[in-house]
Amino acid sequence: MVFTRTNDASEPTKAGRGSRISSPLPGQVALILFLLVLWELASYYLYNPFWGSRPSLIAQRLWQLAISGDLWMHTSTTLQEAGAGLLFAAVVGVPIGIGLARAPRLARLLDPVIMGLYGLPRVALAPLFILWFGIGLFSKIMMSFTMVLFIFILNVMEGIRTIDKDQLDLMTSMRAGRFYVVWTVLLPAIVPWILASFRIGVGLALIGAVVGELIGSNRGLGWYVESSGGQLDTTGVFSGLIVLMVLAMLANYLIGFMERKIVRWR
Amino acid sequence: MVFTRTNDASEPTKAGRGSRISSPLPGQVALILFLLVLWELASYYLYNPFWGSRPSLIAQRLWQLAISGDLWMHTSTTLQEAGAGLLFAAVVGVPIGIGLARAPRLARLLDPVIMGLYGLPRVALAPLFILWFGIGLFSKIMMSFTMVLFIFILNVMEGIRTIDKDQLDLMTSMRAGRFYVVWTVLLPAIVPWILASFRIGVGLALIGAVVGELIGSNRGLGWYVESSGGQLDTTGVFSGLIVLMVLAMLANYLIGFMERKIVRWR
Amino acid sequence: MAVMTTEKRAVSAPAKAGSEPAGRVRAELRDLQISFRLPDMSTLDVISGISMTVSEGEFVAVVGPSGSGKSTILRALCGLLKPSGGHVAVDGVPVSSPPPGVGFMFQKDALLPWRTVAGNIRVGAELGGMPAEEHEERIGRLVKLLRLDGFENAWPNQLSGGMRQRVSLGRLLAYQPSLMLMDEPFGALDYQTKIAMGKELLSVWEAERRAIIFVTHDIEEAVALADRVVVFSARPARIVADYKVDLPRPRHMRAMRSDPAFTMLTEAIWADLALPS
Amino acid sequence: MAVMTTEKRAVSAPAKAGSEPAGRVRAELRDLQISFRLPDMSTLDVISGISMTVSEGEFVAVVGPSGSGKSTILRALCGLLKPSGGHVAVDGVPVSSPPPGVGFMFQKDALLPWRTVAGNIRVGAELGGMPAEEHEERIGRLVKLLRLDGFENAWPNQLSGGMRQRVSLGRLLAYQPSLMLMDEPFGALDYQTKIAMGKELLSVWEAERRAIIFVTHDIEEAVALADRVVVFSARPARIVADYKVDLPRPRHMRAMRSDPAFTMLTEAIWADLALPS
Amino acid sequence: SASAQEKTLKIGAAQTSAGSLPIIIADQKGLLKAEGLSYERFDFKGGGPAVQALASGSIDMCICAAEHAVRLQEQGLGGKVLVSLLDHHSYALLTSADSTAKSLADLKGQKIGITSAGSLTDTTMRYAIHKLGLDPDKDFQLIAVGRAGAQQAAIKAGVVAAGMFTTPDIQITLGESKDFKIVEDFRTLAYPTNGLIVTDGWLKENPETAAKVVHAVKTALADIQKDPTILTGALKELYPAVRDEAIIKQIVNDVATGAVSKDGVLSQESYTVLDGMLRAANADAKVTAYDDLVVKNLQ
Ligand SMILES: Nc1ncnc2c1ncn2[C@@H]1O[C@H](COP(=O)(O)OP(=O)(O)OP(=O)(O)O)[C@@H](O)[C@H]1O
Ligand SMILES: Nc1ncnc2c1ncn2[C@@H]1O[C@H](COP(=O)(O)OP(=O)(O)OP(=O)(O)O)[C@@H](O)[C@H]1O
Ligand SMILES: [Mg+2]
Ligand SMILES: [Mg+2]
Repeated sequence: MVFTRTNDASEPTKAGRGSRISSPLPGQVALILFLLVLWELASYYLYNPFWGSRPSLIAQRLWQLAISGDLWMHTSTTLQEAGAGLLFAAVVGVPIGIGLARAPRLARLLDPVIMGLYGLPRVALAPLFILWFGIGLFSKIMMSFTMVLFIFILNVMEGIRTIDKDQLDLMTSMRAGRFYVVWTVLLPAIVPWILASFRIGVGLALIGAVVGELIGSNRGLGWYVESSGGQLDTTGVFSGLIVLMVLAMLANYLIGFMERKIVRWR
Repeated sequence: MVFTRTNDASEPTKAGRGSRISSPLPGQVALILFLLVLWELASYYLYNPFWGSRPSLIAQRLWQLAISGDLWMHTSTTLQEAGAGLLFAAVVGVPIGIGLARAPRLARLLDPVIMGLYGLPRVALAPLFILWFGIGLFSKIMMSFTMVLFIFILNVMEGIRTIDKDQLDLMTSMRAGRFYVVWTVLLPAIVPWILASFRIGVGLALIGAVVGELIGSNRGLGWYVESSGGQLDTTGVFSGLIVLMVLAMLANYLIGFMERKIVRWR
Repeated sequence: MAVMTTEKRAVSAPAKAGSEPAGRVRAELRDLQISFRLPDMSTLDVISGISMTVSEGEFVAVVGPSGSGKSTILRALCGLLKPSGGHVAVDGVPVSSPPPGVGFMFQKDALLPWRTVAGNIRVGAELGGMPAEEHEERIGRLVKLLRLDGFENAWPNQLSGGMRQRVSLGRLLAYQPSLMLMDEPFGALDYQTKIAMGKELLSVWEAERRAIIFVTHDIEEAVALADRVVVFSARPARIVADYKVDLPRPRHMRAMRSDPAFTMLTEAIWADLALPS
Repeated sequence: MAVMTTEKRAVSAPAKAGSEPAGRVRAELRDLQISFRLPDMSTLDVISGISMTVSEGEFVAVVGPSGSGKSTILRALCGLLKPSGGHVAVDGVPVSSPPPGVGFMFQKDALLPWRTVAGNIRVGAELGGMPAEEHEERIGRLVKLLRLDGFENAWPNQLSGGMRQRVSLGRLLAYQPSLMLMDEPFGALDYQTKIAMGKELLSVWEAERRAIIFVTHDIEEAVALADRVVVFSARPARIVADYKVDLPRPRHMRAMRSDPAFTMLTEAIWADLALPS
Repeated sequence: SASAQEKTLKIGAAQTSAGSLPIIIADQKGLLKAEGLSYERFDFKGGGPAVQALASGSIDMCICAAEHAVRLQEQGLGGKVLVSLLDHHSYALLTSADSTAKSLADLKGQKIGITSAGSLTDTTMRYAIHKLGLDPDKDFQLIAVGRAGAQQAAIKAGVVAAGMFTTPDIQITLGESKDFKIVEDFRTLAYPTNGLIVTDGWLKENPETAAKVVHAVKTALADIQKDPTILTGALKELYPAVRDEAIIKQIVNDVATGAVSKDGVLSQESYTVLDGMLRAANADAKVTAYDDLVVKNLQ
C-alpha cells in the first residue's frame, strides 16, 4: 500500500494540486495556437515579415524540410549534441558538486578557478575547442557540456548547504560511510536542485550546441539558422528557432515527468 | 546578544567551519600563481603559443592596455552591461518566479512558452535585438538580461517547491497576506536559490554581454576578444579572457560576502 | 478538597457541554468525516462522524491515541484541510479558509529558522494586528513569561527542543487569538516548565475568556487545565467520552494530584483510552 | 508491594551507581564542560563540570529543566560535539567521532522524507550491519511492535507526530546499538502507546543487557523504566541528584503509581527539580 | 574504380560565400571525382576560427581571405594560397535609399556597420578611410554589427548610417527591397578575397592531392569563363533559400564578371592591395612576400 498526499480533502493552500490530474495540455496548446495566430496577424498588419517571418511561411518551410529529410538530419544532430552535453554535464557535475560541498576547504581553494573558468565566454574559446576536440560531433558536445557543467556544480554545492544538519548528524552518529550518506541523504535531498539544473541546463545545452555549430559545422539547427541568416532568409531562421523551441519544450516535459516519478514523497 | 552556531566546541561533521575565519585567500593566490607558472612553462615546451598564448605575453599586453586606458574602457563597458543585466534579471526574475510558483495553474499554462523562449539561442535573434534595442548599451544589457532571467525564474520556482509546507500552513492559519508571506517566508527560504542563481548568473551575464558586443559595438572585452581573434592575435584573445575571468572571480567573492551577511542563521 | 462532577456521555450523543455555559458557540463540528485517499484508490478513514461544539470561554482538552486524528481535526477547524464530509463552522460561519481570530499552535514548532526568537514571536504580533508600537513591549513580556530571557536574539537552531516549543507558544500568544487551537503545546517541556506555562495560559484564558481546544497526551494535564476533556478512540476516530471537569479554579496541579476526585477522573479517562477500539 | 531503596547522593560526588552492578563501564563523563561561544566573544556555559558513568546493562534516565543541556550531553557522548573541557569516553576510548555500538535517537525525529516508514527503519538495519537477508523480517517485526502496521509504505509527511517518533525509534532498534542514547523518545506518545513502547524497550534491554541513557521530562516514566535517575539542574547544568531505583522488574506502571515508594521517589525528584538553581 | 580509394577533403569556409562556388562546380561537374577526390564543406563563423581549424589539422584546406595565409606565416605556421578563387573584393557599402550620401566621404562622422572587429570589412573600411586621408577611429565609428540581417536592421533602425554587405546579400537586399542603395562599391577593387588556403605542413605531406585539387579547381574556373551559366546550378546548391530568378541572375552576373578568378593564380595587383590594407591596419605589419604566399610549382 502506497500513500500519496493527494486526498479528496485537498487543502486550500494547495489549490493547484487537484488539477495535477487534469492535464494542462489543452490549455497549453490553446495558448500556443493563440500566440501563433497573433504572430500571423501581426506579420500582416504590424511589421514586414522580413523581420519576423510568419507562422504560415514557417509551417510551409518545415513541411518542405521534413519531406526532404533535412529537418530530421538537423534536428537529430543538434539533439545529439545538446543531449549528450547535458547528460555528460550532469554525470560529471553532480559528483563534483557533492565532492566540493563535502570538502569545503578544497572548494574554497578552487572557488576562484572554477568561477573564472565558468566566466569564460565559450565562443571566444572556439579555436581551442577545435584544436582539442576537432570539428566533429565531439566538439559540439563539449561546448554544450562546458556550458551546463557549472550549473550542476554550483547548484549542487548550494543545495548541499541547505540540507538539514540533523539528518547528516544522524548518519554520522550511526557511522554511515561516505557513499551511504551520499546515496541516502545527499542525493535525494538535492533532487530539486538537480532538477532545477536540468531545467536550466536544457536551454544552455541547446545554446551550447548552436554556438558549437556556428563555429564550424555543416549540419544541425544552429548551422541551418546561421546559414539561413547568411541568405537573408528570415523564414529559415525562424523555422530553425521554432524547432529549437520545440526541443526545449519537449525536454521540459520529460523533466517534469521524471520529477513526478522521482519526487513522490512531496 | 547575537548567537552564531560557531563554538569552541566545533563539531567534527563540520570540520571546515573553523577555518572560515582563516582566510582562504593565500591558498587561492598560490594556486593561481602555480597554474600561471605551469601555463608559462607549457607554452615553451608543450605547444605553440599561437594556440594558448603565454602569461608573460598576456601580462605585457594587459600592461600596455592599462597604460593606454583601453583596458579600463573595455572592462567598464562589459562590467556595466553584465552587471546591469544580472541585477535587472534578478529584480524581474525573482518576482516572476515567486508569482509563477504561487499560481501553479498559470505556471503550468505558461511553462512551455517560457521554456521555449529560454531555449532560443539569442545570437540568432541579433537582427531583432538591434531593431528593438538598438546597438547601444541597452541592447547588451538586454542580451545579458535574457540570458540570466530564466535562471532566476527556474531556480526560484523550484526553490519555492522545497519550502516547508508547515511554515506556509502556519502563515495561512494566521491569515497572513500575500506580501507578508512572500517577505517573511518565501524570500528568506529561497535565499540559497537566489544566491545560486547569482553564482550561475555571473558567468551567463558575462557571456551575454560578450555575445551582445558581437552584434553592434566598438568596445568592450567581447569586442576586444573578437577583434583580436579575427586577426589571429591569440595574446589579445587571452588578455580579454583573463580580464573576464577576473571579473567573474571578483563577482563571486562579492556573492560569497553577501551570503555571509545575509545567511547568518545557518 | 475539590468539588467535581464526572459526566460521562454516550459516544453517539452530541456533546452538550458546550451549550451549558450559555456562551456563544465558537467552534462546531457536525458529523465530521475526514479520509485520505490512497493511490490504490482505497481510502484511509481518519475521522468518521465526530460532532462537538466549543463555546465562548471554554477550555476543552482532547486526548486520544497517537495517530487517531487529533491534529487532523484541528487542521480542519482552521481551514487548512477540507473535510470529506460533514460540517465545520467557527462563529457560525462554515470554514473554508482560516477564520479570523483563530490561532493554531502546530505540533511541530514550524519556527522560521531565519528569524531570531524575538523575530519569530513578532510574526504573531504582526499578524495579530497589534499596533506596531506595542510590539517590542509585548515581545519583551512574552520572552520573560516564557523564560527565554537572554535568548531574544538567538537563532532557532541554537535552542533546545523545549525552548523552540516555547517560542512557538509565544508566537501564538502574540497573535492574541480568541479561539486557540493548541496541538500538544507542552509536549517537549519538563514538569516544572509545563506547570508554569499552564498557569500563564490559564491566566490569559481567564482574563479574556478565550476558547481553547487543547490536544495533549498528558491526561493529568488535560484534567488540570480544562473544563472538558474529550476522549478520542483510535482511528477511525470517534468520541469515546466527553467529561466535564468541575474542579474549582485556580487549580494547583501538585495539590490536585492527591485529590481522590482528580485521581478518579484521570483513572476513568485512562480506562476509556485503554479500551480496544 | 515493591522493595525500593532511595539513595540520594551529594551533587559533587561522582555517581557510584555504575560501579555497583559490577558491569563494565560503557560511558564515562569526567568534569565535562560545554560552552557555546557568542559573537560578542562572551560564552554561554551549558555544562559546567558534570561527571557520571554508565555501566553495561544499566538503564539510566536523565531528567532536568528544559534547556539545561540534556541533549547537549548526548551529542557529546556520541561524538557529534567536541566539549570545551573535560573527558568523554565510551568503552574506555576517548570520544572524538561517533563510537561503534552507540545509537542515538534524536529529540527531533530527523526522518528522511524521501524514504517510506519501512525505508527509514531500514536505514538502521543497513547501518547496524545486520545481514541483508534479515532486513525484511526484522523491519516487519519492528513495524508490528511499533504499531505501524499498514503504514509500511507511507511517507513521513503522511504520519502523525507520534507515528513519526515511533519510526525514529524503530530506526534505532533496527540499528541494534549496545549503548542507546535516547532523547525524549516517547515525548509525542499518549500514555497507552508510551507504556507499550516502554515495555518493548525494556524487553529488548533485558534480553540483551544493553546500556541505555534515556532523557525524559516524565518523572514517572523515568522511575518506571530506569535503574538510576540522574537529575540535572538548570543551565549551567550540574547533577543535582542521582537516584538508584530498586523496584523489582518486570514493572507495571499503572500498578506502581499507587505504590507509596514509587510516589515517594517521584516526589523527591519533583522537589529536586523545583529547586531554584 | 576511383571511388574505392576516393579521398574526402575537409574544406572549411570562412562563411557561406561566393568563394565556394568554384569548388561546388568542380564537384558538380565531376572534376574532383575524376581526380579521385570528394569533399565535405564546413561553414565557420568567420575566417579566424576557420584558419585556426586549418592550423590544428581539423580541416585540410579553407576557403579564406589571403590575409589569413599571411597571418599564418606571421605565426610561423606557414600559410599558402593554393588556388585563388575570387580575386576581387566582394563587399559593398550600403546605406538607406533616402540617404543623401553619394560616397564614403559623405558619411564622415557617422557610424558604419562592419561585420566584426578585425574582419575583412574592418580592414577594408580602415584602408578606404585612410585613402580618403581621414582617420578611421576619429572621423568614423566602426561598429561590429554582424551579417546582412543585422546590418539591415541597424540601418533601418538608424543606429548606423551604412553597412557592409557581401555577395549575395547585396543582390538580395537590393532586389527585395527598395530601401537600400550602394554608396561605395568595393567589388571593383582587386583583392584576394578568397583562395584555397593550406598550411605548409599539409602541403608537404599531400603534394599529389594538392596538385589534383589545383587541377580540378582550375578546370572549374576555366569552365566558368567559358559558360558563366553553370554558376546557376552551383548557386542553387549554395544558397537554396534564394529563389527569385532575377536575383539569381544578378548574382551569377556579378560573380562571373570580375569577381571569380580567371586562372586561379593570385594576381600581383590584388596582392598589392592586400599589402596596402594590412599596412593600413597596422603600420609595422610584416607582410609575406608574394613569392612566399603562392605555391609556385603547382601553378
Ligand atoms: N496527508 C496525509 N495523507 C495520508 N494520511 C494522513 C495524512 N495526514 C495524516 N494522515 C493520517 O491520519 C491519521 C491521523 O493523523 P493525526 O496527525 O491527526 O494524528 P494525531 O491524533 O495528531 O496523532 P499524534 O498524537 O501521534 O500526533 C494518521 O494515521 C496519519 O497517518
Ligand atoms: N549550537 C548552539 N549554539 C548556541 N547555543 C546552543 C547551541 N545548542 C544548544 N545551545 C544551548 O544549550 C542549552 C542546552 O540545550 P539542550 O538542547 O542540550 O537542552 P535540553 O536540556 O535538551 O533541553 P530540552 O529539554 O528543552 O530539549 C540551551 O540553552 C541552548 O540554547
Ligand atoms: Mg498530532
Ligand atoms: Mg533536548
